[in-house]
Amino acid sequence: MKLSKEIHKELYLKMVQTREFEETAARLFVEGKVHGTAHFCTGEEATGVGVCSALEVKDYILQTHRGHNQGIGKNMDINKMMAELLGKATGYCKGKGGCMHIADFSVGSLGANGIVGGGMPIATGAALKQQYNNEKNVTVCFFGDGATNGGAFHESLNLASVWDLPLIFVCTNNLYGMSTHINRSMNIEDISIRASGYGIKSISLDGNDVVKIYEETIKAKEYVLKNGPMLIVLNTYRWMGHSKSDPQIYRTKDEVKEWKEKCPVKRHKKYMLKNKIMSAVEIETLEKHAVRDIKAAVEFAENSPEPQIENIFDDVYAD
Amino acid sequence: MKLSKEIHKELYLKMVQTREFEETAARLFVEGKVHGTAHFCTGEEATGVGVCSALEVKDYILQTHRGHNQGIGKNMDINKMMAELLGKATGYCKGKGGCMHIADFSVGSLGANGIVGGGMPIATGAALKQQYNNEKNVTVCFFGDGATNGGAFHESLNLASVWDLPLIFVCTNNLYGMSTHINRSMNIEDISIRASGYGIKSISLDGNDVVKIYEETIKAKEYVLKNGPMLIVLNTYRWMGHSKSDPQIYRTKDEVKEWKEKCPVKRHKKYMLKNKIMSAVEIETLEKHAVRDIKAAVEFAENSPEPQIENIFDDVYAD
Amino acid sequence: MREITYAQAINEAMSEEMRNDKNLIFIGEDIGIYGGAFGVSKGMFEEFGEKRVRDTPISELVITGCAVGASMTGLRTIVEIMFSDFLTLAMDQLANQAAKNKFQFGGQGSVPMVLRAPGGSGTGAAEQHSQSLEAWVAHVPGLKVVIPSTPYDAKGLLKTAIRDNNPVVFLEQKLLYRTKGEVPEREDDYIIPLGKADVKRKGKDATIVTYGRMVQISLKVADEMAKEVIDIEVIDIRSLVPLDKECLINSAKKTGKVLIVHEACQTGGFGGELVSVIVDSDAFFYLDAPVKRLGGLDIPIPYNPGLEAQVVPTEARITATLKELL
Amino acid sequence: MREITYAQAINEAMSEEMRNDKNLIFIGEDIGIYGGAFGVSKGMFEEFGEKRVRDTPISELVITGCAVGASMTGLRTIVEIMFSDFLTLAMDQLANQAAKNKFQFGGQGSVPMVLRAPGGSGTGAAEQHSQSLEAWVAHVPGLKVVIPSTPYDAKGLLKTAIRDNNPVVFLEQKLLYRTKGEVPEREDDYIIPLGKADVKRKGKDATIVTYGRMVQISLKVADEMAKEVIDIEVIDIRSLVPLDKECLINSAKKTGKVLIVHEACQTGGFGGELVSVIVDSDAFFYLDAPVKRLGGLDIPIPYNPGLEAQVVPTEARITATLKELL
Ligand SMILES: Cc1ncc(C[n+]2csc(CCOP(=O)(O)OP(=O)(O)O)c2C)c(N)n1
Ligand SMILES: Cc1ncc(C[n+]2csc(CCOP(=O)(O)OP(=O)(O)O)c2C)c(N)n1
Ligand SMILES: [Mg+2]
Ligand SMILES: [Mg+2]
Repeated sequence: MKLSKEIHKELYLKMVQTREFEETAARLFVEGKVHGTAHFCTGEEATGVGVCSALEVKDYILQTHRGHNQGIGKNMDINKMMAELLGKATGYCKGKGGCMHIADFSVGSLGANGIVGGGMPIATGAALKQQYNNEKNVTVCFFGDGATNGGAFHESLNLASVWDLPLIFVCTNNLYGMSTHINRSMNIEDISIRASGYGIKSISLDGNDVVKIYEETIKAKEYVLKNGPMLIVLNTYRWMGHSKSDPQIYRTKDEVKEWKEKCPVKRHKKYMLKNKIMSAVEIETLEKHAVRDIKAAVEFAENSPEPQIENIFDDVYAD
Repeated sequence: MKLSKEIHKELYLKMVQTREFEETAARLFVEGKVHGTAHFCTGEEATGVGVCSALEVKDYILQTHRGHNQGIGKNMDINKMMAELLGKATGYCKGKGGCMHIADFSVGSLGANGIVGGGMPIATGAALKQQYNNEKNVTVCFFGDGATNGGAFHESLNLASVWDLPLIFVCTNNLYGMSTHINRSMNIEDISIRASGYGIKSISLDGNDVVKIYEETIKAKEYVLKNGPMLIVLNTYRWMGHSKSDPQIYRTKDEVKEWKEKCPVKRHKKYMLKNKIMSAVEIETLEKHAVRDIKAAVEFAENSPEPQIENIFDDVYAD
Repeated sequence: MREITYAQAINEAMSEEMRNDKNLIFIGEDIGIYGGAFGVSKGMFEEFGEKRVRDTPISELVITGCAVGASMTGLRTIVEIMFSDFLTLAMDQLANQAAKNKFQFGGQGSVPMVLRAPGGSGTGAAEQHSQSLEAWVAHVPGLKVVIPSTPYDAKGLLKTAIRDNNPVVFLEQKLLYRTKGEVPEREDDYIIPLGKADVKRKGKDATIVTYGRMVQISLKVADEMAKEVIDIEVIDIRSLVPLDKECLINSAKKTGKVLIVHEACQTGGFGGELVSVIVDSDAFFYLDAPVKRLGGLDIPIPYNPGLEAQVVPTEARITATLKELL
Repeated sequence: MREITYAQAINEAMSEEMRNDKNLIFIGEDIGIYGGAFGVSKGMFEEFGEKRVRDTPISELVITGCAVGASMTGLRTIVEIMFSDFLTLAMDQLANQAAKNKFQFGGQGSVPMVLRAPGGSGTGAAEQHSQSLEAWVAHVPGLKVVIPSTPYDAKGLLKTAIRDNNPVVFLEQKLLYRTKGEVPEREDDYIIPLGKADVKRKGKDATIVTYGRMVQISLKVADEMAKEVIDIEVIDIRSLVPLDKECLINSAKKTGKVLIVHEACQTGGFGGELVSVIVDSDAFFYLDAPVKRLGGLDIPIPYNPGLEAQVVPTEARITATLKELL
């Protein structure tokens, strides 16, 4: 598979946008402009961006609490994402959900989830609907390493397998569930092993290799449409704390440093330069674009109105 | 491993008692002497009897809704079991639980469960307590094939594995969860495969071979005390309907017939005769014992008093 | 009118809606060839096939979540949870996902699903198969909660629930499945709106507000009391959410004496809500006596039939409590 | 007296009990070196080691069930569920096992465990991390339910809960974790019995019955009203199960006017129970006005801080409702 320059451009731009989004959002927290909590995916950009860029609008995704890369990958509107983070009326959830609940049904995102593993059962339903209607589209469900220890994981993979659903389960393994290293939460060499309990295929990939992730997603989509679900494990690392208040005493600075050297953004840049896909100038232009986009998003968000108290009862029930 | 005659006697007697218990109980239902529901294990006698006979009093078991073989195997008092089935004050649960909730802490049974998979999380706690106190005893958790599809299975095997608990998970695979054949509820060749998701050992055995089951349980006990949990799958078949009201249209008469030919009781009898462990006369004596025991149990139960309404609030709370 | 059972009424409601809406599917444990643990779905597998009547593994969490996902993306779903006691395993998908999605996604993603589950004691199924857990779901904004007491209501309410664009928890009553009642011919499509209580018996001396199986018991009590020329009104609220407050309040004003009856254990039960709705309205000033509540005993449901029968409000206890009121 | 925070009080209660009882263990997600999501268990891992302070995988069902099994066989356990919203995933082990075992096993197998979980809104954690679900567990016979409002109560009640031989659901309040209050010196072992309400402020014109975070808010309202020479009694029930009915009833008789306040959404909330307890007692005849209830709005908890603040009873709304009463 040889990716076009356009694709590389898209992947790189989205990764840099994600990086910039997270760093900016973190700053907004420190400045006290955001209340509540948020979970940043810095260091994991390649996962959501690589997977989602390989999808079509009609492919669904279920996002996680750490899913800005997934949203940006699926072409969500960055302005509305940022506005939601700031709790504004123009945000994806009209300020009611915050970044743990961003969703954009118009681009195929069925929502992030505050419950670890909460999206997995829902993904089986979305994929069932696709199968029921003979659609040629698939559902992709994101979740973390920690989520694979919960009952929802088991029940969902099993049901998807029994029903041959067109569903790609994507595990972002960043080695930790909060402070708990996978060595203390499971007893297996590689998370992909878990697929065997359901008789489904799985692969385990370098989660910082956006190109490979993109390629494998394309293949996986074809595969699951024919054969039913599969599991993709993307091995990566979270650079920042679990959430804004994490003192990170459960891991060493060296470990973090080591992983920062494997930066997925830099890696893709190097790859493109080496393979002469884009020039340094072109890349720099993209980076500037990204910075500009995020700046614009913050402006949009900051200038947006707060939700009105009169609307507080909206959307509790559908008509 | 060569089993003593005493052991063989015990295994055989308990199996015949179980067979007799179930057939008698089924009759009592038809006669309208029992209300509610019950799940009979005819055909599966070797599983609970084989496993539990290899245990000591201080080894715990968690029983299933289809667990009379397990209870009799663990030396529960048959009179109290029968009395409970009839809802009498002298029953194990003082008539309050019925046969889905029989328990005898004095012989190490921590109770049957009406929730499929409900005993598994509890088993991890019992095993944790044994480990915490450095006991040389283990916990055995029974459950069915259908239960392996629930979240409790996954979370429990995972936790037990991570904590190296002295816990034997015993799956009685009788091919069906109610009307649903395992081919429609999971997508794997053998249930024992599921152990790989937790990095633990597993074996899959002929569930009608009581001798083998006994031997493997002895070994398993030693193994889990050293190495943490393992999974034993016992492949067998349920002769009767799922519960009293099951018309059994989901399976063929031929299938039932085929399995009846593999009767675990007859098989053990043959084995003993062939290996000259017991004579036909000795065996017949045991069978008579069993019939007498169950008859006595029915008498005990029928002559026992109903629970008193004054005691209805007892045991909701401990002091 | 013809008479059919409560179970048949539910079967008809589902079947008719499935005939009319190709986007409606039905999932649950052993609902297919087995016809459901209580035989409610008999014949549906044969009529609609395995694509639309879907047996599942024993995994209540994903069953419920699967319905959420399918419903959010364009299908409509009916989920059967074999006993409402197993809601304990489905609560996350029901309360944290189905109920909240539309709100937390800023209006995106309605969840038109019906979760059916039988509740109640009386069948000797003991502690883990006999509970009445409607109070849990009625406390979750975003869910609607329905409990029918007759075949007529069951059919009409279920059809409405299926057409509703919200997650509806439809709690059936095990002991009512085989009771019969008048239901219009199949051709006569009728629905009953959610949120309309039904005055099952008019009266002027006191009001019983109740739902589910206790409606029948209350009606019996009312008939008995009528012999003593005491005239009891019996209101079946039919849906807990939305609740027809007006109906309760008006009746309370009329009779001045109200008894709330439900099978669920009394403490923390929905009866408290009903009492409060009445007491915190202008009906308070019409009350001649305290609003009384009679729920089940605050204990798990025991197995022994004699004990089991005493846990829920009995005719005798309802009568006695009414007499205290009068 | 020294002042410590609510979180420290809970930490001290757990630590002291663990020092005194070698059979007491503590399990939950990230309670070890991380010290718990809200830092409540800071230092406990260091003091008691990994054998007694046990981090778990993210699996609320087995965490809870593990406690049930350990407690049934001779240990005592404290379980921390990171947010009470995740009770949705633990309900089966809590409601169908822990709560019912002793009863359904005919008296065998007590379950001396405490399940701690923080509830409540106000931290911007949105729909799935902000609920107040005490009504669910208070409706399950076999469970006890405690919600402390001050550091003093938190410590004294938690120690009692740990020593109790029943499963106790101990619901903490996220927004109170950092509030300070007087607590006796460490050496002064004290406990507070479950089932004793506390009159946090004596008054004679009206009674507010409440619990948890709403106690502090109600006290503020009472202080404000005092300026208008209106004398409000504030009762903190402290434990929902067992409930100190006598205290409520006596206060209602004294003041004749009662307002129930809680943060949980109003419909189906525990407020209905409190109203009913009062109305269905002889206090009814002393009431000068309807017993009023003020709960949270019947909507999920929104993220935006402005909206979030309006969902729960505010000082302004409590004041306004009180004035309606008076
Ligand atoms: C059911 C549930 N349990 C616990 C939490 C609290 N929590 C939020 S994120 C998280 C860690 C999740 O780990 P993982 O799945 O690996 O995702 P990551 O945060 O590493 O991206 C935890 C424990 C939750 N939100 N939901
Ligand atoms: C959580 C839960 N779901 C459904 C049921 C209803 N039910 C009781 S037994 C049973 C089948 C269980 O199958 P399996 O685990 O294979 O055990 P078996 O009955 O075959 O011994 C079902 C579905 C239940 N009791 N609990
Ligand atoms: Mg992780
Ligand atoms: Mg089976």
